[in-house]
Amino acid sequence: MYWTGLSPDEARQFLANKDKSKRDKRISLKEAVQKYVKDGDNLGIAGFVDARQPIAIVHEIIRQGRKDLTLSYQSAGIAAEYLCGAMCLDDNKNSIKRMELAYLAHEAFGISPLLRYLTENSLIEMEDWSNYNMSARFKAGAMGLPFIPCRSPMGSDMLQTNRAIIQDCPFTNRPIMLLPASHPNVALVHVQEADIYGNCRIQGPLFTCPEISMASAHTIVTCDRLIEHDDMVRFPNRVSIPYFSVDAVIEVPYGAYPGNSNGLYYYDEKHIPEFRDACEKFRKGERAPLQEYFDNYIFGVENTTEFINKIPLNQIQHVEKIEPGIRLESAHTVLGS
Amino acid sequence: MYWTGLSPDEARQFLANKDKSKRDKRISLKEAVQKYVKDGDNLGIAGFVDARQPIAIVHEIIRQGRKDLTLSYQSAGIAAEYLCGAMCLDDNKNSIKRMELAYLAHEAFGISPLLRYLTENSLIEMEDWSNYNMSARFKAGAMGLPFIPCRSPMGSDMLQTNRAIIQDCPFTNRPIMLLPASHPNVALVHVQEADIYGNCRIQGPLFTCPEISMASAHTIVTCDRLIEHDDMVRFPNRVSIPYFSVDAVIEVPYGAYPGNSNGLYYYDEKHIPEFRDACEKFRKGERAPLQEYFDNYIFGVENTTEFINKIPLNQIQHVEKIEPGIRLESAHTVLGS
Amino acid sequence: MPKYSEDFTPQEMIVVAGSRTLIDNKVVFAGTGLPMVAITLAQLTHGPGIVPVFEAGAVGPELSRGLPLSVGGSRTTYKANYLLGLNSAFELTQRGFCDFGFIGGAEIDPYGNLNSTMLGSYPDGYNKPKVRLPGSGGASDMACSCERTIIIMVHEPRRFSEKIDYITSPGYLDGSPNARWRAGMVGQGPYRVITTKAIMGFDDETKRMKLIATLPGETVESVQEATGFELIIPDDVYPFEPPTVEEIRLIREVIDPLGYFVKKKIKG
Amino acid sequence: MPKYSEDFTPQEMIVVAGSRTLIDNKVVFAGTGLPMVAITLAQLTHGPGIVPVFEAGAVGPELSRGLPLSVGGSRTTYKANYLLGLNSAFELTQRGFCDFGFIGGAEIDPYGNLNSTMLGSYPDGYNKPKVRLPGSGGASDMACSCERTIIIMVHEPRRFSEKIDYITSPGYLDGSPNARWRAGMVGQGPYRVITTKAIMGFDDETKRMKLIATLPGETVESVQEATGFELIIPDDVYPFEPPTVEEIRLIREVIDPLGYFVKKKIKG
Repeated sequence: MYWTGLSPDEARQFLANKDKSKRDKRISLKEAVQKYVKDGDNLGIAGFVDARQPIAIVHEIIRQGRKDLTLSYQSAGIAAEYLCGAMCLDDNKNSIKRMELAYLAHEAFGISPLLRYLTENSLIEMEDWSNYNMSARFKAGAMGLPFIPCRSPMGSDMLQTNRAIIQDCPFTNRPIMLLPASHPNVALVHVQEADIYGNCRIQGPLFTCPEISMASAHTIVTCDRLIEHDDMVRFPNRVSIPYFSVDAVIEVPYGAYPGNSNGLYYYDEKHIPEFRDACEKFRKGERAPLQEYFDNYIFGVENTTEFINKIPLNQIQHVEKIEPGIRLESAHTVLGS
Repeated sequence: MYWTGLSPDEARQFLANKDKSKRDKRISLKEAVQKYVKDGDNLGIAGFVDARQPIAIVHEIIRQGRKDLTLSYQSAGIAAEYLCGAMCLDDNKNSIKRMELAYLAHEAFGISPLLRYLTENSLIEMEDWSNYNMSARFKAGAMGLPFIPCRSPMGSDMLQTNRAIIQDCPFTNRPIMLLPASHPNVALVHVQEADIYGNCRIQGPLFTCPEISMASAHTIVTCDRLIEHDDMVRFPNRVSIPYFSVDAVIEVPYGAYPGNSNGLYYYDEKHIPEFRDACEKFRKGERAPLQEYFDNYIFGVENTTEFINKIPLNQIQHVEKIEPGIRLESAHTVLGS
Repeated sequence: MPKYSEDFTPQEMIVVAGSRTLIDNKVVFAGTGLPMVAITLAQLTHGPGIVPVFEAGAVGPELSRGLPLSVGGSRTTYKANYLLGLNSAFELTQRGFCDFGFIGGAEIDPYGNLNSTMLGSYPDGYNKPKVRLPGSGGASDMACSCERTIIIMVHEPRRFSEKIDYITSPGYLDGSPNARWRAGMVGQGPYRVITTKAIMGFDDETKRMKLIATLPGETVESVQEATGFELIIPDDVYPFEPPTVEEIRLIREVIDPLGYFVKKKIKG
Repeated sequence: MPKYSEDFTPQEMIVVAGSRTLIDNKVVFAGTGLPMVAITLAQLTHGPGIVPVFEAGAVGPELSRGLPLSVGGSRTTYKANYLLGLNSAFELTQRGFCDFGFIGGAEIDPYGNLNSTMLGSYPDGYNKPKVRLPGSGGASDMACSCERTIIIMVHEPRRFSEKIDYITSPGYLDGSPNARWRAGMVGQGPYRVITTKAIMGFDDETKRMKLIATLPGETVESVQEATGFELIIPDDVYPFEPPTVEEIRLIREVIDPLGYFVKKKIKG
């Protein structure tokens, strides 16, 4: 048995020794990535397909360059595709060594061209799981358990190459599957609202964000808006991630763009295909569009504000406007600077 | 290995065959208890110590009389004490065969006299667990797993007589404890707010209420107030128990009195000791006060409204008034009749 | 007597067949794509009480804000009756709350096993697939733990294969008695396979795929010809009732007007 | 130079000693009763950054609305930073988020093992206990999985026993090397035992209880006399600083004015 990221005993030890005090954790995204994301790290990528993925964080990682990463997630979309793209363009600057995943594609927007490119050319190591498996592996990590049982996908070929173990249940004598915990080095999480201590309030599906954060050694959170602590704790039942699970919190409006941030902006149905088409062209041998995309939107800007500035204003207004009838639910005061 | 309540495979089968449609589940408490609570059942008792315990449901069970019950809970207070009292007074009408528990007492209000009486006289079968164990056993049931691993209380004498199993973790080779799932026949749950379909919104600690409900074959819910369905689903992230886990929903204001219902009323610091003192006297050989308590407050009334009518109004007003600065958080419309 | 549509695409036909297969008041775990369209169509026709569940966390939302582009998108959450995350959705399923799961795949075998992981040799060629597919997502979990599953496929010989390259989502495995139970699964397995050409089920004994109905324009022979293994052909195969004008109108005008999942043209 | 109180009860002394043992900015899982009082006192004095966790679900609430009568009551939830249920609280603990657990028991042995389940013969007499106690509650979970535990006890010879009737909350078990690790626990075990007479710790080698400080009015001899087993008495035992006037005022006037947990009189 091998562990990627931290082993359960290492993860416990690390957290036991960690400062869990309630303190202001604001820092720049640049510093956060410098401080917490290292070459060779296992990164837990939060969000689900193209929704609430940590796009701002991933763009910053790509700008700084990180190598030999392991990416762990259930279903990812553009966040993982961006990292694949960076590797395709220059694997001396950015590279993925391994993915532990259930799915990489974009649902209505199509398959992931660069997953095809990288795997069909044997450039990365894969470990396939189901969505529930990856979610439960993070959950086991968050619960401080070395493994968690699961009833799917027993009978699947996935089990031939992943680390799941089948044993007979000592209570029922029927076979059951045991999933090893996942403890990434760093969780990358985008939420709608956070306070300066790192408490996060997620609206809409939680995906596996709380579990990924609590399982990981470190967590970087970007939020569409920072709110007053008192507005956060006025609704304690709505705190999705507790502050002591978070190391750095950065206000990054549109930090999940061009994906969906429930209650704030919908998928950009123009920009996602624009990026995906460049990836598809790369897969088919045409490098320039992907290079141009990265030069324009990632390497050519300093941060997410500059990225968003390159998107036509009416396109941004459109994704805000079509976010379908759901607005963030709770009263709040946006934190002044 | 033996199971109390349903075995994991029986519980799955039962739920698979069950009608999970979204329909009006209002029914009288009397009918709900008649329909769902049978002699010999394993009852999952929600709440925690004297907070949000299903007092109204338990009073109705006692009025109707049920025998050979198994009570399953993490930490209980008055709900279990009432059932013990009914057994002490007439075990031909009400009786407890067994308890699977972590704690029965009243914290600041003192120990449970009738737990002492029944156990020290060998009148009930006990299976001791920790709070986390019982909560995790319900959780395993709610998750559809036959067992869940746990790291406490390894090394405790509890494991000599309960059904936990210790095995070596196949991933780390360190010993780990496996807890068998608990699937009660009926979950007894009190919440602040529900809609007519059974969706529940809990404020304050959830205790183990969602897990107990989802693990059980049936769930009876009482709520301090029924609210409009639209007010419930306006805040989907705040639904604590989904409607399809609930069989019967009954509006019973003060359904957790004399205990605490977060946001609505605090512990009645007069009435709880009044009841507990009668129990303590019974333990010491004086039967009359307990008989009088039951005749007055349970057998002598038809329902919770009549019970509350016997409490001085200023005492009720007091427990509402001292509920410390916390009021139910969300806008709602109370459902008309 | 309903008016039948005289102009519909194979994908629209699939959606209609999927919709009609669903039973009112059942809980249906929705895979991404055509299943979402079929559920919405059923809700708008014979199944207003159908309760959709989405793997990203939403239970029982109203699907009245436009077709979700993703099972995790905002449109799956409007007026949801429960809304946590992936673990909660799959735990509910594992517990038994989901009557049907509605999934797809790239390849299927006679026992209803599905591949959505890779084409090529496995496990030897795992790190050098011929074609890498997106991966399981939640489909394999649905296939194992929903009480029954409904499978939606494009009907091509290469997709219907006696032996598939990789079992992502288990059906009846090798078809041996109680194979699913012995493997540790809790759900009962595939119920229907709905394709661009036919409705199929599974033989109670052998667990091999059997033809139930042919879609408009198809015959028993044309279906068998498009299937890479031998189908069981019972005596009572019947022609499936064509889509009605109203069903097609709902798909085109109400549910997927932009053609995200129901493309105007389809290969095969 | 602080003014010392000249009028305090043994329970008040325990609370003060407990409070002073806590370190600012640490996460402290609070058992019911005196631990809640000690945490509140610490927050009001040297430890405003202490983060209380309650097993019923609340993390980091403000304890400014009156002393909680229960670890599940409303007063534990005001402005909490996280609020789910028992599973979440214990999962956080098992994961490693809780620096200290603060628990009590009816009996303790030299290795810090605690009994809060029953007096009598076990397992034989499990169904006929001499005295049935309330049961573990969450204490055994805290004892196993908080990084360190602080134990609060009434100091009587019968409660300090070489062999206790039942181990509810494990300390160092039999004291053998790595006994906790070998048993599968993750926390490091008991840190301090605070009683009405003394502050004690554990010997690094033998894991047996050792005296650290005597409380006001006590001597090494009086403490040993009240202890049903032999304590390790190092050379550097010191007299504990008495409660200050301010500490006693806070307990009586601010934290527990009605004397729920800090009784005015105490036996033993």
